[in-house]
Amino acid sequence: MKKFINHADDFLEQSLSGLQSAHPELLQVHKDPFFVTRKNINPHKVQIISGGGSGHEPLHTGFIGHGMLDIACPGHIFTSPTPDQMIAAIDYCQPKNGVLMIVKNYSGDVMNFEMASEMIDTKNATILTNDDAAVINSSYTEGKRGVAGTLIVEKVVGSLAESGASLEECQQFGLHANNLCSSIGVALTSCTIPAAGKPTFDIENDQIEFGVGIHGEPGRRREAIREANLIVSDMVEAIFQDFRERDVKIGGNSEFLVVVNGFGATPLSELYLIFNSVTNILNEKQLNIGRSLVGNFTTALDMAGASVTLCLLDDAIRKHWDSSVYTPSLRWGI
Amino acid sequence: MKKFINHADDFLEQSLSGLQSAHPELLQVHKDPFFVTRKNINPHKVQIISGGGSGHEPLHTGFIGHGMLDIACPGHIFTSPTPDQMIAAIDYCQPKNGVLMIVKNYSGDVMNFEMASEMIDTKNATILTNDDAAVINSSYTEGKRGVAGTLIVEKVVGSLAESGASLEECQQFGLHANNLCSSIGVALTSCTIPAAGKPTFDIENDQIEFGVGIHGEPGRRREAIREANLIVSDMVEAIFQDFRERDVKIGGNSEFLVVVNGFGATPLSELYLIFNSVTNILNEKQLNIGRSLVGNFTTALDMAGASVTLCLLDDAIRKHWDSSVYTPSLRWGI
Amino acid sequence: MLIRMSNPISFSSFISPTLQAISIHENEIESLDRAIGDGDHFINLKRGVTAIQSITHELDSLPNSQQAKSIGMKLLSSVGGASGPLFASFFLEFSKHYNDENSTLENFCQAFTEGVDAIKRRGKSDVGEKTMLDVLVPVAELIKLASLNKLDIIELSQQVITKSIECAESTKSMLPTKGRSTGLGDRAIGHMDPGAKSCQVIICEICNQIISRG
Amino acid sequence: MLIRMSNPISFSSFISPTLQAISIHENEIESLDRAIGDGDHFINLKRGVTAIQSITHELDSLPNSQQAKSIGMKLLSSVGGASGPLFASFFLEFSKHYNDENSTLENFCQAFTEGVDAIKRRGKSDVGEKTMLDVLVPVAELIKLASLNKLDIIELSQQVITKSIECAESTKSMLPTKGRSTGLGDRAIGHMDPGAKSCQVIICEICNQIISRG
Ligand SMILES: Nc1ncnc2c1ncn2[C@@H]1O[C@H](COP(=O)(O)OP(=O)(O)O)[C@@H](O)[C@H]1O
Ligand SMILES: Nc1ncnc2c1ncn2[C@@H]1O[C@H](COP(=O)(O)OP(=O)(O)O)[C@@H](O)[C@H]1O
Ligand SMILES: [Mg+2]
Ligand SMILES: [Mg+2]
Ligand SMILES: [Mg+2]
Ligand SMILES: [Mg+2]
Repeated sequence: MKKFINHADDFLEQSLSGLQSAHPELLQVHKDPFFVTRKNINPHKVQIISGGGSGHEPLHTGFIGHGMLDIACPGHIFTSPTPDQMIAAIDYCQPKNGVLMIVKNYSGDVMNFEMASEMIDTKNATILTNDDAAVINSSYTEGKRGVAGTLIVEKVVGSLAESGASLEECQQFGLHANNLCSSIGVALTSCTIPAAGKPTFDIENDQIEFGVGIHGEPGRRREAIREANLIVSDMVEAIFQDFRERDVKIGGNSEFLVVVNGFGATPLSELYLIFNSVTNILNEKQLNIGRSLVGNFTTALDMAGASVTLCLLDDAIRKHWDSSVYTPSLRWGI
Repeated sequence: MKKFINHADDFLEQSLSGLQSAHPELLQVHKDPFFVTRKNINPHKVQIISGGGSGHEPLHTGFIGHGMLDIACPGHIFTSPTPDQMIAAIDYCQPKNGVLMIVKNYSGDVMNFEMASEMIDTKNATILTNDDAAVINSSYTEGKRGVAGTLIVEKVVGSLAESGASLEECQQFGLHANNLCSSIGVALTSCTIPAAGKPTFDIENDQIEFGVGIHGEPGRRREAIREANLIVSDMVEAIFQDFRERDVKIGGNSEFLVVVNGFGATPLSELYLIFNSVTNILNEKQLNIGRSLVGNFTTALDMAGASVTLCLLDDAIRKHWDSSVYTPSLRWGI
Repeated sequence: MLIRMSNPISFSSFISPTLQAISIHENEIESLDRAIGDGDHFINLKRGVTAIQSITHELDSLPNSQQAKSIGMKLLSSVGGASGPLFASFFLEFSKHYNDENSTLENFCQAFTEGVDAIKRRGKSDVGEKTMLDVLVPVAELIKLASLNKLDIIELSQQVITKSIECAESTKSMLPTKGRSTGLGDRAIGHMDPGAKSCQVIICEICNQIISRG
Repeated sequence: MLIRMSNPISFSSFISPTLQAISIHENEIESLDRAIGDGDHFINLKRGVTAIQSITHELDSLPNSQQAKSIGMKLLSSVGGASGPLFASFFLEFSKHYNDENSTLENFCQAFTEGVDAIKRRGKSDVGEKTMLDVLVPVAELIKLASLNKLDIIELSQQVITKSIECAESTKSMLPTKGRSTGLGDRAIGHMDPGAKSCQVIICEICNQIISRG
């Protein structure tokens, strides 16, 4: 394992310190316990809090700021944050109109946020994001995982909250957006957790993991690498399958927000190539791309691979996606 | 080699098509020969053209747009573009007030741009960027390489050109900015050129290449990996050494723009950790960080590693760095 | 966590041996979570036990019920992941039911069962789902039976060791339906659940301590 | 590029053999540029020669001077990198000095030397800097001498083969001062220059063609 690191133990702290010094005008990093808030807190708006294991940067700390998150609680690498982090953060922000927790659907995250939710006095509500089409929802799973669609939810709910909407309105809108998102990822290589020091999984030189999770969890199948167009075609198919199963209606005029997200070690040029494949496939189906985002937004440390997310656009989602945002890693209109 | 790719031969074309579909409002990709222009061309401002081998994305195609580049000519991966690309692009844009070529100082880029410059009728001038502190300038080298400092030059000159400055003014300002930049890179792993299919260099599991170039060219030395703080300290030292040798005066009130740039496969969290080291080192020297940028901006395909660039800020550079910019990969104020 | 009825052993005396025991199994636990999870279970657990170890002195002066509560809170704020709130829920619930004045095997057994039930509630899960519960639930049942039969504590400890090993082993053939390995489906078969393994290691160590302390 | 004075061979007849020859040396050329450059020299070269091959038919109908010009333009727009403008400059300059009407060895030799000088000017470089010039300049000198001594073309070809191999070899011990390997300094010593190697391969192939065509 080769990384820019001093000791595995202080990695998170030092990385957060760097985030702080790079964005002093935007955010404030707090330590012991770790949480990150906006530099200028507005306790009168619904506070949007997210968090989860670290290693997915810029998710979530890189999305703090006007039009998106108020608080992020980073856990250790790939490990959910603990309730005391959420409690301390909420205590610091003193929300007057409630707290909305945006939580990726992983047992750890769910349980830790749940315990925080039970332990605070502030009115709160939760959105569990579960856009990963890879793991099929059935009586044998506890539901799908939350992946790159989460940032779409954070963006559009963040925008709505900025406009002064209530906790219930924000929660409803977030659930609605989450429902219209579907994602699937493919890994070419494993990631390596600094504290573990070795790759999370072994993968042959000519194999890919189709449907991989953002922690390097196994997906649907291990298969031989093929031309990008063929891989992407399977990815888009899996997403449409998911939409069909969940009765999300796609019609001739459907317009999508397409996110091509790198897992960390995949060059931007390859992400654009993937985006090109997606464009061609959607064009063939006579579906439209209304908005797009290509880059590393929900990563898995140094994993090579990428995910595709489609979010069906309606007027509200389009409007709140387009609204101005000013965070370390998403910025427009300001 | 595992990559999202169809065939090595059509990689560039398909990746550029993806760039086009992702940013239709910003830019126009032209093929045969390849060049990328702004969507809305303003032939009355000085046209800022850059280019070079592909594989460093977002440099340069991701920096086309208001406040930065007008044209980028992408070559094959790590191979300078050919003069016919520059000639066709300039012909397409019909500049009324000259063309400024921002060229990274590599023999290939220099010679190809030089031939284009000789073959066009339009008034033109060139800035060779050479911010890489790794290769020491002496009678035995043909000068230092241009690396991540190039994007600073492109940003500030782009801003000046937007304000209606003349070709000479733009060239002067670009040379000035280039002179105040110094960079150094470190590689943890090699990159792999798709067409070659194997890593450009071999490196042991516990070694780093100090002073690596953005094509995986060897740097100053191969050495054992150490704590990030120690590596970064050597990097900053090399930069200050370079400033001293070039008589760039650093004083107690000096303020820097610091760019921590990932080479492609290094997670954002590690880049922030590097930024934290730089912050601590500069603080100890009682030097100030006025502006910063952390992310993947001048990459070397899928190389793990990072570079640090310091640019000494003066009022003009600060102003033109801060001015609004709207490109695929740098955007603020708009 | 098994204690002698007459002269209750302070829970805190098990902390260092527990840390040693899990450290011995570092590779095994870590590679199980790498195989069917995200690879961090050992690190999470170690962070938790180390955090508890750092407050051993404070714990020493507390009655066992209060120790369990402090241990729960410490686990809650130090472990994270899925196992953190689960382990924490166990100890927090245990502490509510443990009676320092009347530390009988019956009472211990009831507190233990309540703790395990808290895990079920928090995890919305039960036996057969390839989790730590596949060790904890059978062990709870075994000691309940033993407390009814008034079994000798040494004898019981030996039975618990056998049972927990057998139960951890049994998770190999199970299909996961809770936690991160659910995505694996069939591919998880053949791998023991990391949480089941770590619970087994801790339980065995405590039993061995009880046996050797006599 | 060496031609018989009496009955000039069309340059285009060397294209396919050249492509074959460099392909045979793919691994060697590629790994040299990986060792002291950026690994693309073979790819660049192959792209160029393939582009020329695709216009063989057009070339066939042109006199050699015009062929050289078309080859130069094609190389300019297809190779890129450092070697593209250098190779292109050679052919463009060569074409200006080559006299189709009077295709003597003297004229060929002058055109060749002018081409090599164009590379020097474009690359701001000269012999001894570990580049293609370390093969091209000595070869130019050798044929100049041969043209003065009225050497037989077959004999000359054999001498050129020996010379170019020796010269490519000689770049191993040189310190690079031009091109991407300059950063390497001492570490480049021991590696042949990729551009020198590819020039040697092409020159040898052309000479062998001349010898075998008799
Ligand atoms: N819902 C659940 N109910 C009971 N146990 C669970 C549940 N989810 C996970 N576990 C246990 O937690 C273990 C994983 O813990 P750990 O690796 O520390 O957390 P994470 O899964 O968040 O990475 C699993 O092996 C399993 O025994
Ligand atoms: N200034 C120069 N003068 C002469 N030859 C040069 C010069 N720079 C580079 N070369 C030659 O070009 C070769 C490299 O070509 P190539 O790999 O195709 O281009 P690049 O160096 O741009 O990747 C070198 O091996 C060397 O022989
Ligand atoms: Mg985890
Ligand atoms: Mg090159
Ligand atoms: Mg785990
Ligand atoms: Mg090269």
